[in-house]
Amino acid sequence: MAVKPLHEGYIGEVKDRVENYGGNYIVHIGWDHHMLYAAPQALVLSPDLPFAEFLHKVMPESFGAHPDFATIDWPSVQWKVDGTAFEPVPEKTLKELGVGHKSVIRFDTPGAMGIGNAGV
Amino acid sequence: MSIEIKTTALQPVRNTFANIERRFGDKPASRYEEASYDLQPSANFHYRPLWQPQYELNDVRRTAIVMQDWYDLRDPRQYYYGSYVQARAKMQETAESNYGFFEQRDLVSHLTDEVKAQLVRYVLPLRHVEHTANLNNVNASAYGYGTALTQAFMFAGMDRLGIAQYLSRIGLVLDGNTGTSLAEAKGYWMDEPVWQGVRAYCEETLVVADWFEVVVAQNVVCDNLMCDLYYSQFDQWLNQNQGQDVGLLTEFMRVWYKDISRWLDSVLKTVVAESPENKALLETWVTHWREKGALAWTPVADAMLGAGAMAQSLAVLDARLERAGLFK
Amino acid sequence: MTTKKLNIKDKYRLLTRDLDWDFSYQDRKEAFPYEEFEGIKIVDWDKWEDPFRMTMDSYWKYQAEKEKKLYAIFDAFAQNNGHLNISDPRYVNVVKLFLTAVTPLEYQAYQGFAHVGRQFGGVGARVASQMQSIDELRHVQTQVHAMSHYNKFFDGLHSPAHMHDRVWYLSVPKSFFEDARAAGPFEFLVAVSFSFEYVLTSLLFVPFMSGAAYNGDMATVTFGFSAQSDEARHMTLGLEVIKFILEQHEDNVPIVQKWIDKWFWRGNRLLSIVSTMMDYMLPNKVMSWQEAWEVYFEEGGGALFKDLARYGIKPPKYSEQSKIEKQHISHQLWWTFYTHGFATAFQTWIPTDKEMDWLSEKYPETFDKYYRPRWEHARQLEEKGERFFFPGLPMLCQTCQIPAVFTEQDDPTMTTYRASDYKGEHYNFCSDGCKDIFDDEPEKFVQAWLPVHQIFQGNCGGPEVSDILADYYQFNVGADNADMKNSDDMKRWKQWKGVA
Amino acid sequence: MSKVYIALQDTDDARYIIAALEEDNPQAVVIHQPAMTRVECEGALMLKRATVEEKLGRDWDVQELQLSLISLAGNVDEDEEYFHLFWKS
Repeated sequence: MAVKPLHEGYIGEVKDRVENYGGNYIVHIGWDHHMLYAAPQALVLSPDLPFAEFLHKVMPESFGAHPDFATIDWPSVQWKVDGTAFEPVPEKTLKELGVGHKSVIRFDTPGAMGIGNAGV
Repeated sequence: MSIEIKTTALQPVRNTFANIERRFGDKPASRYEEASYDLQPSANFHYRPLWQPQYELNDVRRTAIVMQDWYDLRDPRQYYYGSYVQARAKMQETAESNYGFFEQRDLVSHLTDEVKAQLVRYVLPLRHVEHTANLNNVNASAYGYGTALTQAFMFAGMDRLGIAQYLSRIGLVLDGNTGTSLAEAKGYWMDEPVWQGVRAYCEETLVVADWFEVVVAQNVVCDNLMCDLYYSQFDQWLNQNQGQDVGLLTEFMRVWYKDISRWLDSVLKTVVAESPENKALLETWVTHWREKGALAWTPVADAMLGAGAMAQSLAVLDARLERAGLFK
Repeated sequence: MTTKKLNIKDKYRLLTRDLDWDFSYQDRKEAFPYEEFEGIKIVDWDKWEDPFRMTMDSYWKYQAEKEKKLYAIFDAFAQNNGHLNISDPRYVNVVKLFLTAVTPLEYQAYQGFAHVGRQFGGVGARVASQMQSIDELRHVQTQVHAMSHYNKFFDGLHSPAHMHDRVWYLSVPKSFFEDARAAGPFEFLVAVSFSFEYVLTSLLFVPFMSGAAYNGDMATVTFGFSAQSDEARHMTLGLEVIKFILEQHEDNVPIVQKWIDKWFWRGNRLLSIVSTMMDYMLPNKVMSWQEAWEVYFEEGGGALFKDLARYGIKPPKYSEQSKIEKQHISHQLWWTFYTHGFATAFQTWIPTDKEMDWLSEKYPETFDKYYRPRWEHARQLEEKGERFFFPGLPMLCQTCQIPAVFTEQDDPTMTTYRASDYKGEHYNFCSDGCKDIFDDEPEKFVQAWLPVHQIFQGNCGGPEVSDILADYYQFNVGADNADMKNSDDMKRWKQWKGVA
Repeated sequence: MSKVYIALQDTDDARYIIAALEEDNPQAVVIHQPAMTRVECEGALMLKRATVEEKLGRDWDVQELQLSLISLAGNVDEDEEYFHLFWKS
């Protein structure tokens, strides 16, 4: 379906197209079953950021406050980008792993079911 | 105990809203000020209208008139909704008692056939002019800029609907609630050559794109000519032709015209004083519509009041324009 | 001459409906250019039924009487420091949210109805719209005046219009109404008059006003009930609009159904803010959000859609989903506000034990299982002096613009992720409903001014969050956005009440 | 058949309107809530000018209802003699 304007040629201005971010991407990160974080977090990251750096720098800043974070068994974590599973490779960049502008990276941590095992 | 609280501890933290404080200083504000300034959304619009994608939902570019701050157009009557409806309620109370008196005393039976015929032929068709004025004022309210101005246009638009309804009631008084006089008057409006200029003028104002130009065509030119012809000159004619009781039925309009003029004059004056560009543009529009207005109303004026009436109304309009600072 | 007795319908027709005429000198389509593009077919405007046949003289008379009463109460409220009679200073935060989120919508309604009141080709529909327009202006102004007194004594109320255009969570109501105003005139009426005013507005006003009454806020009760008397006219207009459009042409039915589906969902999302007011922000509670939803939507709306079934109209798509969500959204939203409390122009707090027990009782299926653990954790952290805040900025839904806080129907611990790709860009949504709306009109919704994305572009000042709050949002940082317990509002309240 | 309802402010005039509603609609249920009263009925509610005038002891215009009204549900048919609220199915 398409919008039905008065006249042909109604083109919406995309207010957050990738060009507006000086080479960076908006990237969203969500932790499955950990609702202490009310919503996935939005960050501005370089698409060339290696996954290792993402894991060791970005993730602790974003999720380190959660008591489960320290106990995560990283090798067993399941990762998805925009709904598709991927295998993280430390030296590959986010872009190479399939992350695009406004993508959602999700991670599921089997065994860690949140505060009080309530998915918090 | 509670008295002590009220006198010592209950100092307000601030006197008014931050925008009002910025405009008028840190002091208690009037209800008009708090209800009228900076309320209109002015930034970060999400979607362009499907019906007008060249503009934002609220956009100063819908008119060629430019104001540094549209909120300079303060209403000297200080009408916000509450004060507006109370002012009109007072006027309608008088009108109600006037119409009631007219009907109970059967004053219509004192009118000569000539007066009645004049009313049907020349006064009742005005309800269609008023209806146009309703649309044109609502237009300025919808597409104009800044609450101070747009609310006043909304009030004016509703005034015109009210006046259209009062004029219709004059018809019902004349025809004993059958509606025949209204149908007859609509016939004149549609087909009588004398009215076709005014009707064409009304239709034209409804297709003009620039809302401020519409205001010039309607409120400045058409209204001033019409109100002088009817509520001044025709009123006199009625007095001289045993029709003075009709004045009871048009008192609302006369009081209204005075009220609305106070506001409109101030709007014009402020817009003219803003810049030479505004002044020049207004002069172009006024010249254009004055010429059309004169052509449109002359047949009505001649037939209703005789030669010379139109010239008098044009002179009244010109004096008003000059007072606003135009053409000088 | 004998005078015929006129009934109200004939009188209204003669006074009002016959004012318009067939044009001879201009093309009527140029005077009313927006009537056809949405595909709605109007065969005969004369079939329009005026819901209330009110002429302007009666309008001025009755409205002036209402205003006189209302302002007498405002004056008395201010003179007697009526704010001291509220139940608890936390209550004022409801007023803050109302003034910044709802009052500006009344303003947009004024503008939107002025627009359609100019554009409809039928005089009956125009006049009804114009009357609603001026009523909406009334509501803006009476609300500003009612809250003017609170602004003098509490923080967070000083810049409602400025904040509405900029603050992150206020883009939710703002974009809702701009969506309606940017649409064609018939969609606007279906969106606002029908879906919002008729189906959902009772959920905003009636429980909220009763809430104000329960919490000693006489100024709000008074403007609320006074506004509601106009609202009853507006609701009736909403129902007449729908019936009129549906009766005009059968081709209108699917278009209207699509709008009902869309605007039900938009409204449902918007009202999630109200759910937090009812369940968390009112210190004395009237009824739970779930109960209000059942009375006002499921029962009330059920009757309505039964009545509309004869036109082939079905209850809105996803109304079943709302029956599951009603047990969750207030908790999810207040958690969102609490964890973003540094960036809200109102104060936040953790519910008390008594309040949590009330929530357990009202939400036996969900509160203890999913939400109490969050609050208890947050309280432990507060006690340790480690108040928990959301660490950055949240992901927003492209359509409703609420942070993506909603969860899957079958798993309240799992965020709902939905997405679409359009012209090479990726868009995220909080729900199937919001994704459907985007997919149906992508050229419109790609334009969304998403606060988080705008902050990242540097369009809101900064880069420090505190600068954005102070300069771009014009918060009084440290006052407007404080935790309730440490706030200046609380300190003043204690001083007024003479308690330590 | 679904319920129609009308909600009125807790004012003196409204009390007479409610009394009239009760008289003309014996099946109506009157529910008192804080600051308002809700009158509901299966299918329809009829408010008659004549009955209100009788209760009030003065002339009463149906449009005066506007001064007390808070909310309603149902289709509206208003005349100078009555205010009728109903569902069609």
